[in-house]
Amino acid sequence: MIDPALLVAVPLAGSALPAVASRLRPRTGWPLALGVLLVQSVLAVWVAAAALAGDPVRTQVAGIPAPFGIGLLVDALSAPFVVLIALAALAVLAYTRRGGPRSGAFYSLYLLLIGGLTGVCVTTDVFNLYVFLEISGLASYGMVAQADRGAAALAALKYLLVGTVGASLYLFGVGYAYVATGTLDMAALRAALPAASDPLALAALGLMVLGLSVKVALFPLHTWKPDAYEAAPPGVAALLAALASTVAAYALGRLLLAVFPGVAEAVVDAALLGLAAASIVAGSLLAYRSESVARLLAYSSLAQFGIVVVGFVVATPTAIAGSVVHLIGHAVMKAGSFLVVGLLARTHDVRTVAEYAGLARRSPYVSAGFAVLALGLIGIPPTVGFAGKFYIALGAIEAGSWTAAALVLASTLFGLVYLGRVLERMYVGEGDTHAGPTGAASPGMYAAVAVAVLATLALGGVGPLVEGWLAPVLDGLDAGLAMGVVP
Amino acid sequence: MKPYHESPVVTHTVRVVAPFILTFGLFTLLHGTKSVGGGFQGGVIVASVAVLFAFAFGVSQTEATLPGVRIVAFAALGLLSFAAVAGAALVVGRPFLDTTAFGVSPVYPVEVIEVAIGVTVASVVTGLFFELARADDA
Amino acid sequence: MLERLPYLAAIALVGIGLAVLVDDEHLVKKVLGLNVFQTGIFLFFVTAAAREGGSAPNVAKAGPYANPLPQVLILTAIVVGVSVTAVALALLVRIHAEYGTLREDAVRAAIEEGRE
Amino acid sequence: MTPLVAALLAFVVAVAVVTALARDVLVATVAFAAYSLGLAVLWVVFDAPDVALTEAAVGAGVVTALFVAVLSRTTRPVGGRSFSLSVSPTVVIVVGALTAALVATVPSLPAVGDPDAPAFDGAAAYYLQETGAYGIDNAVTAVLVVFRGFDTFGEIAVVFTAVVAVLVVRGRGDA
Repeated sequence: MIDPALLVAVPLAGSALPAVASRLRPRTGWPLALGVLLVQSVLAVWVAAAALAGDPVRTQVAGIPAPFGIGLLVDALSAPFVVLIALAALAVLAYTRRGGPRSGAFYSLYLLLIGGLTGVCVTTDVFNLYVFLEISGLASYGMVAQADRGAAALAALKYLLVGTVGASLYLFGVGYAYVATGTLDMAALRAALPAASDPLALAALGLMVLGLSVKVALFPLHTWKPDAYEAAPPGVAALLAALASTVAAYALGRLLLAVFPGVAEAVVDAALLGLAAASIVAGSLLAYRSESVARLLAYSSLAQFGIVVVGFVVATPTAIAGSVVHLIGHAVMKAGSFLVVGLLARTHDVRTVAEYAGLARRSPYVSAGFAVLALGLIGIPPTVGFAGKFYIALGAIEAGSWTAAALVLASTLFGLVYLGRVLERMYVGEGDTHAGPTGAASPGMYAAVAVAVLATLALGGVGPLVEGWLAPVLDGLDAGLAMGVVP
Repeated sequence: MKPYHESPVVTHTVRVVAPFILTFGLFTLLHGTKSVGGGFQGGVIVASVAVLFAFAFGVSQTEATLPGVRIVAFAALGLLSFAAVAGAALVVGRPFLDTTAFGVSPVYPVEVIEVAIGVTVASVVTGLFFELARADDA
Repeated sequence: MLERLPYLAAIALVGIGLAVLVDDEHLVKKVLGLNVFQTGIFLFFVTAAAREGGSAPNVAKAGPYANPLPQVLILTAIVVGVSVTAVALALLVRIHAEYGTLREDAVRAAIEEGRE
Repeated sequence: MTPLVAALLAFVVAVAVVTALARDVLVATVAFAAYSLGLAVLWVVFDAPDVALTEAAVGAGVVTALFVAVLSRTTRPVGGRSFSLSVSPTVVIVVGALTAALVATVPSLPAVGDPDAPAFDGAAAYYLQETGAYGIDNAVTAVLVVFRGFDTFGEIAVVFTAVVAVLVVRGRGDA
C-alpha cells in the first residue's frame, strides 16, 4: 500500500520546484504545479479508494510505534476530504491558468497550501496538526496578498493576525492536553482525557475548539473572512472558500468525535450550539446587508459552517454523515460561486448585487450555473446542499434535538432571503442589457465552473453512501471509548 | 532612508568577528546529535553573519554578493534533500522518514537531515532579511 | 499558587500580547503583540518540561532529565513564529509603500477614500 | 521556585509591559529584544539549552533585525506622550475573561518540576529511553529528527513558505 505520508510529502517537496524553475525559465510555475498535483491526486484517490473499500489506511511515520510516534490515518472520515482537496486544487488550477496570478512563487504557495491542508486531514497527532495548520495558513496569507490592490495587503495582514491567534490558541490547548495526559496522539488522548483533571481537560477542549473556530470563521470570530475573500484574486478566493475553513471544520469535527467525547459534554454541546446559532443568524443578516457579492458569499459561509457544527453537536451517525456531506457540498458550491464571481467581474465588470441586475439576459449560461450553485447553497433538492442539510436535520430529529432541527430549517429560510435577493436581481432586475462583454474568459475558467455546477447536482444522492462508509468508523470510535482502549 | 556611512570601527569589528561566528554556527549545526545545537540553531547563526555584514557595510553592497536566485535555490535544495532522505526509506520498503532503513547507524541520515535543515534555514533567514531591508526600487 | 508562578507569568504574557494585538492602532505594535502572545504560550510549554533537580536532556550525562518533548515542540513553534512574523513584516512594508502610514485607522481612511 | 526564576519572570513580564505601552515603535522593538533575551536566560534555567540558543538567535537576533530593517524604511509616530495607557473597555473585558479563565486552571496544573506529572510518563519516557539506541546523545535532536521528524519536515516547509510568501507579497514572485 502507498504510505499516506506521500500525500503530504509530494506537494510539500514539489513546492520547491515552481519558485526555482520560474527564475530560470519564465512561466514554468503553472505546468510544474499541474504535474505535482496530478501525481498527488492519483495517490490521494488511490489511498482514499482503498480506505473506503476496505480497512482504513494507516501508518506510523518513521516506524515509531503509536502513541509515541506521529500516526497518519486515511479512514472514511478523512478520505472524502483528502480527495476533495486534491480535485478542488486541480479544478481551480485550470481556472488560474488565465484567470489568476502567474508567478512561480505563487504556484509554490499553492502546492504548500495543498500539502498543509492534506496534512491536517491525515494526521492523528494534535501537535502535527498545528504544524500543518500553520503551513496552510502562511501559504494562504501570501496568496491573498498576491492581488494588486493595496487593500489586499491589509486584508492579508488581518487574516494573518487573526489566523495566527487562532492557531496559537489551538497550540495552547495542545499544551493543556499534553500536561494533563503526557501524550499528543489522538486515540491515546481520548483514552486518557476523561480521567484527567477536569479543569485541564476542559481548558484543552475550550482552547482547541476556540482556535479552530477562528479558522472556521464562526461568528464572532469571523472578522478576517469577508475582507480576505473580497480582496483575494478570484481563483484564490475560490480555493480558500473550498478548502481553508472546510479543513478547519473537519479538524474540529475529528477532535469532537475522536478525542473529546467524555469531556463535559453537556456544557460543550450547549456552547457549540450557541456558537452555531449565532453564526447562522448573524451570518445570514450580514450576507443580506452586503452589497458586494463576494462579501455576501463570505458571510453566507458563516451560516453554512454553523449548520455543519450543529451536525457535529448532534453527533448521531446520520447527522455526522450530513455534516461531512455538507462540508464537501459547500466546498464545491462556494468555490463554484466564487469562480462565477471572478468570471463575471472579468467578462462584464460587475461586482455588486446592484450591478448583477439583468445579467441573466446578458450572460445566460453563466447565470444559470450561478443559479444552480445558489439554489444548492440555499438547500433546494436535488442538489448536494439539500442532501447535507436534510441528513443533519434528520439526525437532529432522531436525537430529539428540536433546537438543532429548527436551526437547520431557519438557515434554509434565511438562505432563501439573502441568495434569493441576488437571483431576483439577475433574473427579473432591469440592468443595462445593451452593454456588451468587457473582457474574455478562458475555456479553463468556464470548465472549472461547469465542473462545480455538475458536481453540485451529481453529489445530491451521496448521503446514503457517506453514511454507509462512516458507520464502521463511528462504531470503532464508540467501541474504543466503551472499552477505554486505543482503537 | 538616509545615505549610509560606513564606520571603520564597525566594519573592522565585523571583519574580525565574522569568521568566529561562522565557525560557531557550523559547529552548532553539525554537533546537534552530541550536544546542544542542530540545523535550526546553526542555520540561524550562520545567517546572522550575513545580517552583520549588511549592518556594517550596507544592505545593497552585501546583497550584491548574494543574489536572490541562489538564496531561493538553496532554500529549495535543503527542503528537497530532507524529502529525499525521508523518501529513500520508502524505496527500501520502510516507512517514510525511517532513519534505520539504510543499514548504517541512524546518526548518518540524521546528520544529513540536520545539514539540510541548516541550509534551508540559513538561506531563508538571509533571504528574508534582504527582502525586507532592501529599498523598493532595487 | 506561588510554586506555579511561571504558569501565571505565561498567562499574563498571553493577556498582554493579545491586548496589544487587538487594541493598538499601530500595525508594528500589533505584530510585536502577536510575538509576546505566542512566547507566553512557549513559556507554558517549557515550564511544563522543567523537572526538579533535572538537567538538560542529554543522555550521555546523568539524569534525571528535563522533558525533551515540550522543548522540541517549542523549538518548532519558535521557527513557525519567526516565519509568520517575517510575512507580517513584508505585508507592513507593502502597506507602507501604498499608504505612507502604518497606523490602522489612517490606512482604513485611505482605503475608504480610494473607494469613493 | 528559586529567587532567580522569580526575578527572571518579573523582568520578562515588566519588559513585555514596556513593549505594550511604548508609543515609539523603536522603543517597543528594543524592549522586545530585551524580552527575548530574558526568555533565553529563563530557558537555560529551565534546562532547555536548545530552546535558549534558538530563542537568542531567532527572538533577540533575527526577529529584532527584521523589525529594525522594516522600521528603518518606514515612519515612526511622532509627538504625544511616550507611553499610552488607554485601552478600550471591550478589549479589557474579552482579554480579561480569557485570562481569568486560564488563571482558574492554574491550581489544577502539576507543580513546576514535579517528577510525577503525567507529562514525564508516556511519550517523553519512551524518547529518553530510546534515544541512545540511535547513537544520539542529545534527546532534543533525537525527538526533533527521529521520533517526531514529520513535524520537522513540516517545519522546514513552513520556513520555505515564509520566504516564498514574502517574495509574493513583495511582488517579486518571478524576479
